[in-house]
Amino acid sequence: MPEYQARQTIGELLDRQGISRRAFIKYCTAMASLMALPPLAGRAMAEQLRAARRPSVIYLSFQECTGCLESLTRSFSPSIENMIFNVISLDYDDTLMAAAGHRAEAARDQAMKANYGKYLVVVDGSVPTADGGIYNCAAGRTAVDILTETAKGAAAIVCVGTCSSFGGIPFADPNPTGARPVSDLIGDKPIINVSGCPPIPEVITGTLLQFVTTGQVPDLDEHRRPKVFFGNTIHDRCYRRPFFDQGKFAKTFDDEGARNGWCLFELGCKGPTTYNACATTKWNGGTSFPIESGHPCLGCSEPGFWDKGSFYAALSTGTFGRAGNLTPRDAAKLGGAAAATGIAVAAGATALARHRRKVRMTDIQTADTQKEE
Amino acid sequence: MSRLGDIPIRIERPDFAAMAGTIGGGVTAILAEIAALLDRLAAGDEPQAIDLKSLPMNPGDREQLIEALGSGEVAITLYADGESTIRETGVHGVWWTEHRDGDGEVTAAFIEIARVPGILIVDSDELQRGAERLRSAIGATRSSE
Amino acid sequence: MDLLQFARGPALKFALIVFCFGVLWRLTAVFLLRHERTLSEPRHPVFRALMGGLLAAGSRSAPHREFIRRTGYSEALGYSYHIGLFVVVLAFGPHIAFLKSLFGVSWPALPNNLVTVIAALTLTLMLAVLLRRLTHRVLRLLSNFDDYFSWFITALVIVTGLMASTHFGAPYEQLLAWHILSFDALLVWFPFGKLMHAFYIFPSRAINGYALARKGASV
Amino acid sequence: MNTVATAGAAAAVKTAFDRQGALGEDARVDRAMAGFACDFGALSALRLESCIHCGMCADACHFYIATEDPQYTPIWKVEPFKQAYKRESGPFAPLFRLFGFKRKLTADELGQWQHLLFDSCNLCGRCSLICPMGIDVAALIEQARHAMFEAGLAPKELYEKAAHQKRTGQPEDSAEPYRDKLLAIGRSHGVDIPLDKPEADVMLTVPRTDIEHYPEAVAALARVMSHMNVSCTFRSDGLVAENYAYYAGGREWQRDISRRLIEQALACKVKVLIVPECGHAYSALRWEAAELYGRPLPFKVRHITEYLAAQLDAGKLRLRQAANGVSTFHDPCQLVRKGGVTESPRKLLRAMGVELRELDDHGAFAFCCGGGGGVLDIQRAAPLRYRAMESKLREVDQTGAQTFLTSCSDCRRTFDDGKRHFNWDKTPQSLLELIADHLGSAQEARS
Repeated sequence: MPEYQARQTIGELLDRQGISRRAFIKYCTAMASLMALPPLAGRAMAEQLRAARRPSVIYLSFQECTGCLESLTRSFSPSIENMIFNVISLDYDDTLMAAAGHRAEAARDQAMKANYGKYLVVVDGSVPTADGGIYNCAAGRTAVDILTETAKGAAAIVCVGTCSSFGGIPFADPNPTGARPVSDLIGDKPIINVSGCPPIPEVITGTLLQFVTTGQVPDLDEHRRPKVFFGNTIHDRCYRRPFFDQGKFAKTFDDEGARNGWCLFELGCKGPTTYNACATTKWNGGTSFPIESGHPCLGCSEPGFWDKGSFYAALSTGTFGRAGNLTPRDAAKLGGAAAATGIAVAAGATALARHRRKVRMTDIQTADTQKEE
Repeated sequence: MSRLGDIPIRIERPDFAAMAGTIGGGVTAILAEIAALLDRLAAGDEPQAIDLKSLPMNPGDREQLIEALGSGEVAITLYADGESTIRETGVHGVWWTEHRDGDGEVTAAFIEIARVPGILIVDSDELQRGAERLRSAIGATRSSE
Repeated sequence: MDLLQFARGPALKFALIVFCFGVLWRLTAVFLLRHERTLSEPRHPVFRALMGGLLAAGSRSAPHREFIRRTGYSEALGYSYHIGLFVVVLAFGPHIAFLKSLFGVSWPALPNNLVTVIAALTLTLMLAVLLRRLTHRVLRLLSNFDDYFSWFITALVIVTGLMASTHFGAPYEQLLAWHILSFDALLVWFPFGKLMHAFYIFPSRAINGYALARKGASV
Repeated sequence: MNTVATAGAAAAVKTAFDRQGALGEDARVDRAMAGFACDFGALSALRLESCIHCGMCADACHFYIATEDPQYTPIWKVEPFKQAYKRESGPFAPLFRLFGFKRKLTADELGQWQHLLFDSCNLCGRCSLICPMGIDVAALIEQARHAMFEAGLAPKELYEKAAHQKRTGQPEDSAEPYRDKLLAIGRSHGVDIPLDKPEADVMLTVPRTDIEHYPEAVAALARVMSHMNVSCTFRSDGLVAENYAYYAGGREWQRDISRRLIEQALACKVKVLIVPECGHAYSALRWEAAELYGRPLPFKVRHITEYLAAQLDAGKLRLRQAANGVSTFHDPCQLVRKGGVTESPRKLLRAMGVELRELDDHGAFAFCCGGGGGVLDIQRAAPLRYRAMESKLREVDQTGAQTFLTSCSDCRRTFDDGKRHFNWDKTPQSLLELIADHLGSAQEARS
């Protein structure tokens, strides 16, 4: 990595690339809007960023599908992502980097050495721990190994996607690879989870940007997600919320309610318990989000989202067993069996009561007879 | 890359126009807030803005809001990494700003309550850099003479 | 497994099992006790006595005119909070979705805001009911743990439900978890306390009404 | 009874109670609980299970209304037995016993309930009518009395009368036997008393109250029957209509006392057994005798007003117009509310052209006179009984009626007693006597 780049401020780099201050303010304004900051705060943010130095970023991919990286790079607003590569110095990403094999590994070593204690680690994918971690290896080393080593000199770890944040799909029952989220394995570093399957690209860049701007870990929720993006539920911000409030629900995917754009709660929407920015930031450059295209929220940015019963069963219904939801047939079986047992026990209790009654009546009669004699 | 709008698909949407003012009907509330912010600006406070993207508004609401504010005397186009438009509304000091990226997608949209939209103001660094650039241009001319 | 998962998974399952088991136990045990034969000559034939039973099942829903002056207040209070409870339980969308998952049938919901207001009113009325139980000399004497606990658990379900629907005080999924957990607790308690009156009310009226009507006594 | 202890203060201010037998304390409680549990059937269980502690039954009870003392809440009167039920035969009884949820009462505590079950309950059943769950509270109290009797905890007056009646057929000793008294009444009132006929259509009985206090009512009964030319007879061995064991709660004694009448009725092959003007006798014979006897009775049991109303319809009873001004009528609980004999007395009054002005609370909703259920015979209950009857007397006054009628001699005696206590200006009169005084001529009766 060329020395001069690391010492440069972002402003200097932008100037060199001919990106004007107004263009950068525009970008920061958009980011501020995403972070629910006042739009005018974008100007202050731009000034701060221009004065900041680009941090070195090491991007580690483990047990993942690359969807998160796709999300980040295949955005409809490439200029924002172009921008992000001006703001950070992506020194290692085995998917994106041109180098391969030992050269690629050498790039990681070099970035770590040069920025020890200051670099940012981005993790994509869960970490398999079963059978010695053999289910995910690169350059002959297990993911656990690579993660532990890289994390040592990190200023912070950003987990991109639900897999690295909470385990995600590999973590789903029965979890054959013993997949774990990063937070289970690294205890001594600040961890920021940017969950979602995949996360919204603007949320990924926004989180990185915020870290670069302030040099600090942002306010996190109980699942270590940045509150600015994960502070509200989908339901809180959903444009179909008024229909929920009016008690108007689509009952199937093709009924009148569905066509009228009514609330998808009864079709299993997890919006009320899912914290993410989909409803406001939307996807594909602000085009739409799942609910807008008529599909309930799956709750992909929540821990264990794969193991919370059917995607298509309402939140207020029961979940039974593995990914199963209570159905009338289950309920009848369950209730029937319980009721039958209840009847049996009652018969026993009554028989006992009758028996006791008989015994006591006999006792009393005997006593009476004795008295009369 | 083709724009999403170019793909010939039909999107079934609820009749938002009919719903306007009945649900999500925050238009009145937004107008009231703008009025309050104008008062504060006149009293010497900092300029403020209302983010249009974070408000759960439907297109019907949006049209109502545009209609209520009307159109004014100034329209500015900013060519900085995509076109941005800044229009003064019928109310002086109320600016409707839309930033677009290189693909023409809206990246930020807000109503700014300010004497002049902040992004237009050139800062001291830029003035200095401009001056330096001119001087170096003069120097180049002179040396070439 | 988070709290919500626990509440709507194993806890709900357990609660439903205990509920069905307990309700049937309690009903059957009463039914299986000795049935006394009536040998006296009835005043009215069986059919008329049965009609008397049916009449009592319905007519005791309103006090006899003669008693209204003394019991009107309790009746009105009792009625209003029961109606509130029914509306909240049966007309709230998410509840309907739950009932549909149990019984396979559903019906239109009332607006949530309306249900929320009704729930708040119902809670207020229940507080009035509690206050009356605590201050009325007869009720204070009669009341036992069952009365207070059944009140408490019902009120708890309403309070947590209100908090969940208004997102008050904690993240929604936690409030929802507490709401479902308190409902689970109510289901478990149901067969063992006075909440069973939901099952007893009509049989009790009808059977007693029948016994009275066959004598020609007033129902 | 202004010093009646509220249940809360029961430990501090104890009311006196009576005991029978020499049972130990534990045995007494055990017997009470067993007695209650033994009585238990599905219907009673349903009644106890259904109670929601709403307290409305208090608002039907004249003892509560008069005193506002919560211990007189009808359902509270069976509280110890509710607990016993939960321990002994309720659905969760095994659990209750296993975990000791319900402790046993002491005999002393149980004794406190004697006041509630006997002194302050007329078994009038008004509470059974108010209960929103439809519970027949009076039936439960009757059952609790059985348990109290089993435990030897009945009030002494009721116990002694019951014992006497079981032994001799009449509830107390009298200078001359009731049989002789009956004949003497016939002689002094100039009516023929049909006695001990080997066969008849109708068997007559007589309230002990009438024999002792209202001989003219006895004469009226004989006169009315003879007017209708009905083949009827009194039986020396089955004269007394009342059943004191019914009051006292002695189930087996009640059966024995009823059996005496049933056997006499069977002996003379009657079609109808007439219960004279006595409410509880009606309940005991009409609704409980067959059950205790063990099989349906081959004859009908009818109250005298019921019987006379039927005879009126059949044209056998002819009545003259009575000019006794505006009248009001007290509905005896056992006959009207609990027995359904509501229309008959009114029909008879109409036939005599009596202008009836109803009480505020009448028919099924009438208040008890306060003497029912044996309360009239319990000495210590008198002060409470007077308090409870005050509003009844006021209701009677409010009608402005000149004549105050009833068709139960115990109600009549209660009102007479109240009249003396309160210096009341009205005299309760017997409907039967009014009828006997207004019989149409034999000519009219036949035509």
